[in-house]
Amino acid sequence: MTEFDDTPEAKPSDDAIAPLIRLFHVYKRYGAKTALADISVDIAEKEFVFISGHSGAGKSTLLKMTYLGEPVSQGQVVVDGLNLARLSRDRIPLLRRKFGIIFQDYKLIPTRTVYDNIALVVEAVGTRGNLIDKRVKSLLRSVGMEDRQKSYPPGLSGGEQQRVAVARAMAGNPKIILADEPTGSLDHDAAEMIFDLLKKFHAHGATVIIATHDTELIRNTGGRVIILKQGCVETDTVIPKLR
Amino acid sequence: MTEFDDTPEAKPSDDAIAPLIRLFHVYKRYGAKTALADISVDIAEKEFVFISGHSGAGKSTLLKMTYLGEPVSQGQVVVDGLNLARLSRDRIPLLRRKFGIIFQDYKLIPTRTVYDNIALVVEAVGTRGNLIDKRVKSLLRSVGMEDRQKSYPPGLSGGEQQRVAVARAMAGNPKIILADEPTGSLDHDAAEMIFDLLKKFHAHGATVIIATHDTELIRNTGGRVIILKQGCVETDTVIPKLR
Amino acid sequence: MIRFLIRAFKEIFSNLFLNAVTVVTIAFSVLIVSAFLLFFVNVEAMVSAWIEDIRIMAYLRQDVSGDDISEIQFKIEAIEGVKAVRFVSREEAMEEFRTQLKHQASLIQHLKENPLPDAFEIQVSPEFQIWDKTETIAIKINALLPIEDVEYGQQWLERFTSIFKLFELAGYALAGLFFMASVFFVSNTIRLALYSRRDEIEIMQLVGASDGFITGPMYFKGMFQGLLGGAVGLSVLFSAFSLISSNIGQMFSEVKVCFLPVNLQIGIVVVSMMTGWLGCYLSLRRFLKS
Amino acid sequence: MIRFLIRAFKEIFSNLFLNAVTVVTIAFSVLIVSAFLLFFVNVEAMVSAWIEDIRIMAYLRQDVSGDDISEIQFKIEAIEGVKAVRFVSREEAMEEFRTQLKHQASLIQHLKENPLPDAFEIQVSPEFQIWDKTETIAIKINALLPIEDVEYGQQWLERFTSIFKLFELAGYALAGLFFMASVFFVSNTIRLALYSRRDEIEIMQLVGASDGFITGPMYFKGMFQGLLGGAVGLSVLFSAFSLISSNIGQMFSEVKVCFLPVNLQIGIVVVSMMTGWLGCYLSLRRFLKS
Ligand SMILES: Nc1ncnc2c1ncn2[C@@H]1O[C@H](COP(=O)(O)OP(=O)(O)OP(=O)(O)O)[C@@H](O)[C@H]1O
Ligand SMILES: Nc1ncnc2c1ncn2[C@@H]1O[C@H](COP(=O)(O)OP(=O)(O)OP(=O)(O)O)[C@@H](O)[C@H]1O
Ligand SMILES: [Mg+2]
Ligand SMILES: [Mg+2]
Repeated sequence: MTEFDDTPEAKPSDDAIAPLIRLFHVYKRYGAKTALADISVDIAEKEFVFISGHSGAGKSTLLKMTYLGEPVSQGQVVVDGLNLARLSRDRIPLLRRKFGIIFQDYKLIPTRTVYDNIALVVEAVGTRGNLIDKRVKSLLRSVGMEDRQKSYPPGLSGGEQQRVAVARAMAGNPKIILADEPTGSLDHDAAEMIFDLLKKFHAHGATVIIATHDTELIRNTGGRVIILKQGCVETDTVIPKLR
Repeated sequence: MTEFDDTPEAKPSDDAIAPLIRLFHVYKRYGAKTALADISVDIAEKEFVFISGHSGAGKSTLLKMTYLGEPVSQGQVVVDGLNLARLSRDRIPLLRRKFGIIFQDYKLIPTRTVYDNIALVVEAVGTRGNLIDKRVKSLLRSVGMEDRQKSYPPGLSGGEQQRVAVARAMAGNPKIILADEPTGSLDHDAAEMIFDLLKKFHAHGATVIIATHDTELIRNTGGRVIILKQGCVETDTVIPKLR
Repeated sequence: MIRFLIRAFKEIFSNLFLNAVTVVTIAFSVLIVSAFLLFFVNVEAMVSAWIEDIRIMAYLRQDVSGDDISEIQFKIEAIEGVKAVRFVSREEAMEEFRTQLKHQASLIQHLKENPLPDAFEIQVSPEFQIWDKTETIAIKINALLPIEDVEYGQQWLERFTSIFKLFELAGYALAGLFFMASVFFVSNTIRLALYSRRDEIEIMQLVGASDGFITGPMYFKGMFQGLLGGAVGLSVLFSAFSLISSNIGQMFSEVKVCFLPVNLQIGIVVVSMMTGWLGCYLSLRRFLKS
Repeated sequence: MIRFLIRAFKEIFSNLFLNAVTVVTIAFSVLIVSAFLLFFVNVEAMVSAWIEDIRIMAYLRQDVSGDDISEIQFKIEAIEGVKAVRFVSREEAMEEFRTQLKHQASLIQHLKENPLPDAFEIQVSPEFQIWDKTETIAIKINALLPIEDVEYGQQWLERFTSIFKLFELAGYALAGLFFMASVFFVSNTIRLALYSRRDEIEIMQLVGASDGFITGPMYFKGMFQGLLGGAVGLSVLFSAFSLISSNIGQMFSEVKVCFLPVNLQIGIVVVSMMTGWLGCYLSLRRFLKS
């Protein structure tokens, strides 16, 4: 099975029409500043998508639209059958649990240990008490941070924090992984490791969306690439894998 | 004048022996964890140095040793004639003003505007009141952020924050620039722009030290490269410019 | 449930400095309110006990006979606000008078006939021991035919009760002020302590934690702090009170002070817990919305 | 200097919520302390004015002549704590007695000879109007030869002054407690408000700002908040006082209340400013060190 082609047999037949994430003429304005203008994008289940563009093009903002990190200014967003405009406040956690998010600035809780940062998510999704510990440790192992579980985030190097953020994003076994510059603080080897992890997750059935300006990474991997420019979609195309 | 060779004529003769920054058998331990072990490095005035290594190798920690971001556990650090072990508390600001630091996590003040973040440094180094405004604006222009001066850092994209951090590092006209992963959140064009800025600063007589895991960048630029591995200096060598 | 408690206790021990500060604030607030109540309640009780000595004297005409006397006594007892009525015969009055006079006793040494009238001594119920109400009673009594005159220390009583009324008024106002201020201090301190954690709350929301999951332990902590602070405040007050009151017992043998009633103590602790909850609620509402 | 003020005012307006909360806290604290002081000072003044009526009566032997009288008066006046001495002749005493008696006046109607003694009425200085001190004076007077007996309402005075002393004691204790608590609340609120800014302070240190550069505007703000809060607190108290005291004036014409003396008001504001400074100092010391 090729990983980056959205092969038909990967989708259940009744979901064939409805995409997992649909942005329909979405605008996002911050005061006078327009961060996103008329974005229409569909992302199907189990896709592996890159979002690229210059600094400030709107990559992070686009991701935010899907998990209600910010409200949409105009347009419609539907995620896994939920129309975000009509989502009541108390159902937002439900939406968020569909996602595993690697934030560009990590957003680890500085006053909690690495272990607790991850356990929090594992627990919030309703894992049974006796399984929590095992799950947290296996997650930390998968990003090579098992020996730092008692550290606090400010006591970690930039790359280590990023790896913890990756582990946390995977903690809830989410349907969708949003990765905002997931390898920006990592050296080549560590980046490869994280990237392999994302691909493994994808192979297990998750939808993966990666925002990055690392064109080399995109070229090396290939697949669908959405390039933003000043808040608009410049290109939305599938590029072949380089090697 | 080649920029990355430490040519003798660039140094005043009486400073020829004493380097600008000298780390002498420096150790840094965090509890049981040894972040730096027996580091001895001299950096001369007007050098342009890369520090590289894997995530968690100790790059940021090495930089911290020079500006007293953390106290040294063992060993000596001398910066521009100041022995940091004997520096009294009230003279620390003096030390810090020799540096312009681009922090890996930017460390912008979230509750102040971009303008104020930079004006703060411009003012702290004692710039005359009527010159502050001009200087801040020219700094923002040089990183392409002049139209965002009234924004607050949380309202900026990752790359925009990084550019503000670069502008702030240059605000005090420092002798030494420490840049910790200065282009990690930037696309290729923006990274080039920032890098050009650092080179310009170097050409004007500043010492520049860049911590990065971007091997491509180093290879493209050439110059002195110190590679750390698990807290030790693995290699300290000058590599030729690629193109 | 166990996980909830674990998180609640992590919550409590995670930032000991802020939590200690909060508990001390609550303790101080409780101390302020309850110390003032203690002060006020005791002063009030003392003065009330003192005022209770106030009597209305109703003097009978010389010509009133025994049967009429019990009838009048009956009528007086029926008046609203009268607590007790005692008949004082002219002989008793003379005896009392004799002991009252000291240096002037010589004046009545040689008296053959008792010129004093019979009288009733009337005790007024505590709630009528305000000057105007006492006066009303006195006027009513005076209206009874066989009563010649009524005496009730108008001047003194008027002055004293008006001061006392004012004292009570001011006391209630102060207690109200202290209570309001305390609620403000406590809820505000909790709010400020949580303020530094708004990022944490935001992050938890972003990773899909429900509001209850986030705030449950915080409410628990808030109420626990309220409980603890309330208990500490009252304990400190009680210790101080015990120390002082034993000294008072020696110095002022006549003065009897007592601690706050148990009901009030429980009430204070409950209010303190509710305030802890309120402080959480106020700040969490803000942070969760945004 | 101008830049400093600009920064100080940015400081004040940068986080209006936290700053408003701090000012309100200070205002409430000032209100608590000053309201209690107002209450206490007024009650004390009233009761003191009342106690001032207390007199010692010293009765002379029957055989003392005019010359001796002025000599004794002289001696009594020399006793520490005696404020004024008035000679009351037996004739005056009889007159007073007659008016005092009301229903018993018939008793002395037919008296031919005046059996009352001459006497001195002695006023005691306010600071000696505590029961044991009054007693000391009385004993000293009694020791003078021509004095037959001394009377000073022992029972009543003892009881009343002991209660009053207790009241004063408790009042001072409470005032002390309120003051301590207020200083704690204020400095703590400022501390918590600054707590959320420790990152900002750390960043400023990292970019080479000197401690004075960082803390100057904060101290300025702290003291400004203290000033503002103190002024607001006193103003609210004064408004409430004016409102109430005008009502009191109508209801209780005899009671005269007055506001806190200006010195005390100034003192309160100064202390409130110092507390603002203290709050800054306590937290900044922590943050700057680390
Ligand atoms: N909260 C906000 N308030 C105001 N403007 C905002 C806010 N968030 C983002 N923006 C602006 O919207 C634009 C897009 O931001 P976004 O974070 O999506 O960029 P990006 O593509 O992720 O860039 P980068 O690669 O630098 O992270 C930027 O110009 C940014 O300044
Ligand atoms: N405050 C701290 N407490 C404990 N350990 C720390 C602290 N700061 C750094 N470390 C540890 O020291 C090691 C070196 O950290 P450093 O930040 O120097 O790495 P780095 O080379 O900058 O890595 P990166 O490329 O990921 O930023 C790491 O393993 C890190 O976890
Ligand atoms: Mg971004
Ligand atoms: Mg680093």
